Amino acid sequence: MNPMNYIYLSCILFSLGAAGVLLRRNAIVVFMCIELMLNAANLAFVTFSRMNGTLDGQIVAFFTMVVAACEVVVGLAIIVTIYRSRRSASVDDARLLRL
Amino acid sequence: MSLGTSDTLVYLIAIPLFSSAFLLLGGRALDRVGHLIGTAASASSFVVALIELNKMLGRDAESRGVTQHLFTWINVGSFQIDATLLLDQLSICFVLLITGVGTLIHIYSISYMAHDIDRRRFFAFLNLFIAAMLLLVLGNSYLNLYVGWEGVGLASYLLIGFWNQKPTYATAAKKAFVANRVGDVGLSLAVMIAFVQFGAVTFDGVAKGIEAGSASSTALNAMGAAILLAAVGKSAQFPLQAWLGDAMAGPTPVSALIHAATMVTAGVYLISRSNFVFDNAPTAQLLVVIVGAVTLLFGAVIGMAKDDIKKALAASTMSQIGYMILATGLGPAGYAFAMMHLLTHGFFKAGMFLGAGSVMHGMNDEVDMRKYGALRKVMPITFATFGLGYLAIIGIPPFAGFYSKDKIIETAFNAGGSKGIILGCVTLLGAAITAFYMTRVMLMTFFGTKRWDSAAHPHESPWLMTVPMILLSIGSITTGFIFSNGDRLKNFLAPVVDKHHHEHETELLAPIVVTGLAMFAVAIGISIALAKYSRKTIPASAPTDVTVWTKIARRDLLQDDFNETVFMRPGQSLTRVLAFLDKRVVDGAVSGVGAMTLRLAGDLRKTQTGYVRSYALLILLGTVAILAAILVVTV
Amino acid sequence: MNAPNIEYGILGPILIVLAAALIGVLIEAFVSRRYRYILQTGTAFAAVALAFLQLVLIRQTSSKAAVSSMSIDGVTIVLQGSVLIFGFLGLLLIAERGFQSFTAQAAAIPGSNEEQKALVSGLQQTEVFPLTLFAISGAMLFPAANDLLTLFVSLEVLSLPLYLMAGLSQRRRLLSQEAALKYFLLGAFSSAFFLFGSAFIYGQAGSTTFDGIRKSIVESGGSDQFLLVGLALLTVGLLFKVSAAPFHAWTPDVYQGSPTPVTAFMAAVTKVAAFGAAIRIYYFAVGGLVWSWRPILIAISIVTMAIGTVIAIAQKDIKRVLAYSAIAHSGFLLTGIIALSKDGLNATLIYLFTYGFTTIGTFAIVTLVRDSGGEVSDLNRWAGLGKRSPLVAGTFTLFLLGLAGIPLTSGFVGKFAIFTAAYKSGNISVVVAGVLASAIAAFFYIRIIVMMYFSDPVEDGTSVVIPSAMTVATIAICAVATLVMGIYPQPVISAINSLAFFAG
Amino acid sequence: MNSLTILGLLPLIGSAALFLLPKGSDLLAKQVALGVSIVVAIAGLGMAFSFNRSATGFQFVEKHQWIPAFGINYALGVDGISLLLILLALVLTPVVIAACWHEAEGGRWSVKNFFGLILILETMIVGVFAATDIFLFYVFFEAMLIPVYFLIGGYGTGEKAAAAVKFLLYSLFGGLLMLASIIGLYVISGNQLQAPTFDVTALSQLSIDPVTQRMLFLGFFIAFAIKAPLWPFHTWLPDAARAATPGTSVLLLGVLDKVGTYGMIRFCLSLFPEASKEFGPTIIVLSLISIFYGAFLAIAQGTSSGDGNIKALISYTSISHFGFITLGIFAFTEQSHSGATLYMINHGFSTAALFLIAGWMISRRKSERISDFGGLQRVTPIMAWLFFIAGMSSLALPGLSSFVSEFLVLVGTFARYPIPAIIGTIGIIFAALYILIPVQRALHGPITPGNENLTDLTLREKVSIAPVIAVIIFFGFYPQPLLDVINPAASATLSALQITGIMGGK
Repeated sequence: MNPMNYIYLSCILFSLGAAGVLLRRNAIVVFMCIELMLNAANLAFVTFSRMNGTLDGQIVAFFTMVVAACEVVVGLAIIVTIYRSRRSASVDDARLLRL
Repeated sequence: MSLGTSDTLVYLIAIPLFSSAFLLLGGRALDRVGHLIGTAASASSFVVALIELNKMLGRDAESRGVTQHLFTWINVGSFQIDATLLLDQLSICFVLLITGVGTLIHIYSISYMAHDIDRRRFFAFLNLFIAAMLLLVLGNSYLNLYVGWEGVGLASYLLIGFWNQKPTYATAAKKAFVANRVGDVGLSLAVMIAFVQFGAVTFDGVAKGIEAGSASSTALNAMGAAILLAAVGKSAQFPLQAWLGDAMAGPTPVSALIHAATMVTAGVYLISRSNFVFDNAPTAQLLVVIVGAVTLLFGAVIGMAKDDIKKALAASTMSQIGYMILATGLGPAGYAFAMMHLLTHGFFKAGMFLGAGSVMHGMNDEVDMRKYGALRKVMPITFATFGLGYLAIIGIPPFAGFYSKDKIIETAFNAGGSKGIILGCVTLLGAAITAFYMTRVMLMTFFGTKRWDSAAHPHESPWLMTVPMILLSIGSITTGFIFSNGDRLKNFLAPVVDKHHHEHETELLAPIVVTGLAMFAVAIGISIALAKYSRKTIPASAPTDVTVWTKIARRDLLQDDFNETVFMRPGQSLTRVLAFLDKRVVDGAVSGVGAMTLRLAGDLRKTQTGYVRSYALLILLGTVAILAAILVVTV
Repeated sequence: MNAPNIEYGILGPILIVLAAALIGVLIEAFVSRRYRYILQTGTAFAAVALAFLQLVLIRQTSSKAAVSSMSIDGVTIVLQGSVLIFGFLGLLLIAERGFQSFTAQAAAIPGSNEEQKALVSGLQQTEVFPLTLFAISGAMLFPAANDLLTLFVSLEVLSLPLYLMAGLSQRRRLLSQEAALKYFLLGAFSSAFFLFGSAFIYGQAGSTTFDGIRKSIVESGGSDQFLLVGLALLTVGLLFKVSAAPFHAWTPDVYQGSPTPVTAFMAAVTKVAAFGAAIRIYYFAVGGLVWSWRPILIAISIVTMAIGTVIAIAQKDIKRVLAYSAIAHSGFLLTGIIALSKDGLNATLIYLFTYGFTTIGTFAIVTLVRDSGGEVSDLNRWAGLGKRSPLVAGTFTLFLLGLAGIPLTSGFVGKFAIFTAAYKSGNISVVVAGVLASAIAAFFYIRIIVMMYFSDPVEDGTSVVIPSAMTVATIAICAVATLVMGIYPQPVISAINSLAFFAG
Repeated sequence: MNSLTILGLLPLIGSAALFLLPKGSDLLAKQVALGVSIVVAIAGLGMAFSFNRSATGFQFVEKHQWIPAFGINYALGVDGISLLLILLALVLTPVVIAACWHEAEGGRWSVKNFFGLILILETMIVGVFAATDIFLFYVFFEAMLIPVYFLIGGYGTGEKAAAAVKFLLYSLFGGLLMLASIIGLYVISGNQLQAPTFDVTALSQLSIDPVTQRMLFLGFFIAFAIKAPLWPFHTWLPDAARAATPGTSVLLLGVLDKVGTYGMIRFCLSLFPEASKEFGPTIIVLSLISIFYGAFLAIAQGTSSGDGNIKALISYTSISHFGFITLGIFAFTEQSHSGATLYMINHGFSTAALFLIAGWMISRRKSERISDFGGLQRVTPIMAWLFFIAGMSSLALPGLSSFVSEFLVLVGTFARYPIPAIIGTIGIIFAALYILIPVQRALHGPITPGNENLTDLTLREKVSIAPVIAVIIFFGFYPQPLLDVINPAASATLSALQITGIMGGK
């Protein structure tokens, strides 16, 4: 199978993630979409690693997972706090800061 | 003509100048002696002038001119102007007239202005005028002359507006200044042309340059026209004549000195002084003649319709200067006669103005001749001196005006061809009208019935006023004969204004015929006036059932209406439009850019919706744009 | 197989800060509340000072480190030095206790009893210090990264603490939390682009190190689509961090919502770090692709200047004005990258160095103008400040003039240097745009000055609080720096000029 | 340290001393300011006497490295033109301080700050005219704006804040355009010389291609045209003049705005000779428009029935005068150049006199509207006559200083461009109008109610205006000392332009 297909897949995943970010209101879902985008990148890295015959890409993928985990920690903390004060996880409700 | 040097010329100017400054800076402390200091200064200047005349007459006819270098005034590259004075035959005539008549008028003013709280200032201004006028005639270059030229304009402005608490007087002063400024433009341009064409602006330098042929005839005609413009402004010639009548707002001695005897004749001086230009600029010369001829009639016509004695005299001045200008336009033959008429006119017109002042003095400053009448009995000296001036101005032999005017008429006829005939007729017509309106003035003022206001108690003026009048009237009797006898003045002036000894043109009419015609014209004028004003009683207010022509003449031949319609109204509109445009368009553009930026800012601000998803969309769009761009760049 | 060699000496500055951050976490966890503050601040200041000291010692270094994943060279030294200095100044503001900027308990619900209790007891959580130290270490690592992976990790190390710090404001908690949420979501979103772009670059270059990328561009001529797509996406991530348009939208909201000391810290430190990283990428890694990215950066630079300056005019909140000003400054700074020359490199570093002081000083003063409800950031209420507190207003004026780039302030030196570099490289269009933008920018800076001096004070309880020595010191240092580097910038310029080289 | 530096530092030290004075010591502050400015003026005049009038090039030169990394030097030096402009500033500063003794008292800030700002401004002015390094010039050019901004906004009247902002923004905008051009020059100098430089003499040796030259020229020119101000960049001036105190206006119009015309001579002409020649005719047209435009708008203020503002009127006359100056500069003849330079000096003095006296009139009458005056010649004769003399100088009456310069400009222009010169000459008619109309309305006529009890000038006021009037009269009769200083510099500028052909005269 042509490794390029994985790249196409990763592009599709990335686009799906991006679309999700734009379309979903729930902060958690938005955040999950971002995770999806990161994983699309991971897929690309791994694929390119395979294509290039170097291991760097795979290492990056591991690091990304770790970083994504950190992001989850921080992100959930923020989302939970804001949910506790507002009783809403909709990103559209948070628009006191504007103009 | 070789020029000597003299180191005393500067005193002519310096004495009145410092006196003026002293009087102005001295303040109220000098109020009690100011008039004496001023008169003394003028008299001292006159004495210096007499000494200079004496010295000059002692020199050979060809080297009578003297110069005095004072200091370098302006020196930039090839533009070098020295403050140098030049006294030659032409200027000495003026110097004597200015200081002589000037001193008499100073004396007259001591009494005339005795009750004015600002008499000291009045004398300071008179002295300033004397100094400026002397600088005008003594400067050796056009630019030095220009300083004096504007200086007399300033003095004239200050003196016309001497009683400027009265708004119309202040306006009159302003009008005079502005009209003069129009003329000044001409003089400025003349200087520029001279500098560019000849690299020099001294009279001598320009004359030599012309002789060397370094200027095209176009340039010379342009320079001549520019000089004429200057003369027209200063000498109240058509079309810049409108200010002179209003200038009568000034105290009467001012009218006598500045607006009759001296300043207004500066144009004649300028043209005569620039004879080398006009002799080589036929077109400009023709313009001079036309201006002179038109003004001559213009002034005369206005003179016929005026009931204000000073304005009638002013109109007459305008007309008489028209004669002089016309004469200067006739080339070398005319300069001397123009000068002669200028000098005689200086005497008789100054005398008449002082006479008018004397009448006003006795009549509570009433100027309307319709309120006069039969004054000859109560003011005999004034009547006598005014009468002598009258005889002189209408050209009755052997009074001064006869000699000078007759010569001009004669020269006009001799100008050649149809031009000669037209000019001759114009001058004759002018003489007739002059006779008419001056007779009218005489009749309305001194003869007929009393039409005085009940408050008026006319009386003869004190001796300080009558003596100058008497002296001037002596001048109006004698000067004509003295100057013309044996062509004395003409020969005296010849080295300056007629260097090349042009041959006279053939005479169209014999001199005696011209004289006869002139006498006839005068006689007609007098008789019409007698017929019209001596028998009937004169109404105390001007009749209103007059022809439209009379109405026009009364309105100064619509000169003010013309200026108002053609210059002032459009000017005012333009000013308003510009003020509006400045606010709305020029500044509006600036604030418009500001307002536009503000509006743009307001609009762009709305992109900051506060929705995090719209920000994300912005990021995505930006990404797409960058991707597209980078791929486009690649392809 | 040998273990890879780690150059602890030249990595020292980063390691010190990182270690201190970890210690800070431990302190927060184990030390009694009463001593936390003093220990935390002590650790933080000591760490930053020590790191700076170490940095001075290794200033001549120019080599790759940690298996080529980092590059400790002159450029890094300058940038890390800047980060440390601005970090230190930021810490001074954060440590200010004369007035409360930070919530006592971030986890507490706004207005809850818990929060009230924490507030009353005066016992404040001090997790902000280790967070700051983490951010500083990330900011030091970011411009030193010589590898896409390191770059990504350091980006996150820098960003994650900032997301949290943005939400720590004591007053107006909702705003602060919203700022944190927005910053976080958008930051994560853009880092996804960044990572995805990295993947494509790696895919083409076959290596994640900058040296490898550089080499591959030289060899391939750089016309490969993957590389370009990767570069485009990477650019998005970077431009987000420097808040260039159209990726700027988070900036005003986050700047406004965050506690002002954090805003000050982030405005200076993030800008230095992000531009530092950008310099290394555009100058070193993908310098060979200049034909592809320069036109794009020119366009973005011009748009950024325009957006920043124009929208700032319509702002009514001082912190938002300053946020847009920061955006405009990013536009100016991009011209230094566009120049792609030694001059451009020098100019960018000088600009960053001078800008940091001025911007920290500006925000420091914003923290001082308060009423009973906390900071007053409504511009209209700054009216008449010149009358009430001439010294504060005067200093603020100095900072604003510095931001506007008026001669004899450091801002002018930076602006001059950077425009000169851009002009020299032939990119006159950005210079002209920059000049015009500066003119527009002058308008809103001057408007604030007018407000302070020429409007009459409104009596609404707005006043300037007397700060502790820490804030005073910050403001003083920034003011002196703004002025001195404006009048006599030569030492700084020559130091930067002589240091600013990449390790080959 | 060299004399120019000392000259520039003295007022700065003075202002520092003022700021250190305790609150409330207003009188002391005034005395210190006056004392300092007089000392500086004397020092400056003393320096002028050791100026070598026959030499060309800069004198009192000093040069220190400032920012060697950018090739920037602290380089000062004066030629005839800059020397006279500095002297103008040095003489006018004590005059303004003495004349505007009470001016600051209604201001937003303390009196000492007002005089402190004026002294700072004096330092900036010395710097801007003495700088021979373009970067240094630019620094002063921009830094100068700040004290003026505070002087207008802090001590002015009416819409002062708006006027101050407009002034500052407009000037900054021009300055930034100039900055772009300066950067361009610097880069080109780096390409053509061994090292990039800002030295004005070295930069004038560059050969710049025509297109670039045009762009760079415009950058400089617009900045200077705004400063001067030339139509259509003038609209900030009337607002500023209306809002500023008379003393500030004197310094603003009398001295600061000369930086614009000075810059045209020093930078536009010598750095971009080709572009200057190319744009010359266009600028001459703009100058002519300025002459008439300024005159007409001044007349509009004068004739306006209600709200004619005397300060605005004077500022519009200045626009007209600046038209003459730029006309002279871009006519490229020796006469026009010397005339334009002399005009800068003379305009400084005559406008100073007009503004100061108008200021006294306003402070007494508590109104700026021309229609509120009237009959002042009766009530306050000395003030009225001094205003008249200043007005006469403004309309370039021969015998007063402005005449010489105006005439030189016109005669010089005529040598190269006869038609514009003729048009310009017609401008003198309108000059008469815009002076005589306010003279008539304010000084003549019956005493307007409310004016009966105005007091005439005090001794302090008389003494402070005396030097200005003396200068106006003296240099009207004897301008040659000034011309001797100007001529070498003017012809040096022209020879740098390599203008051939008419130099006036054949």
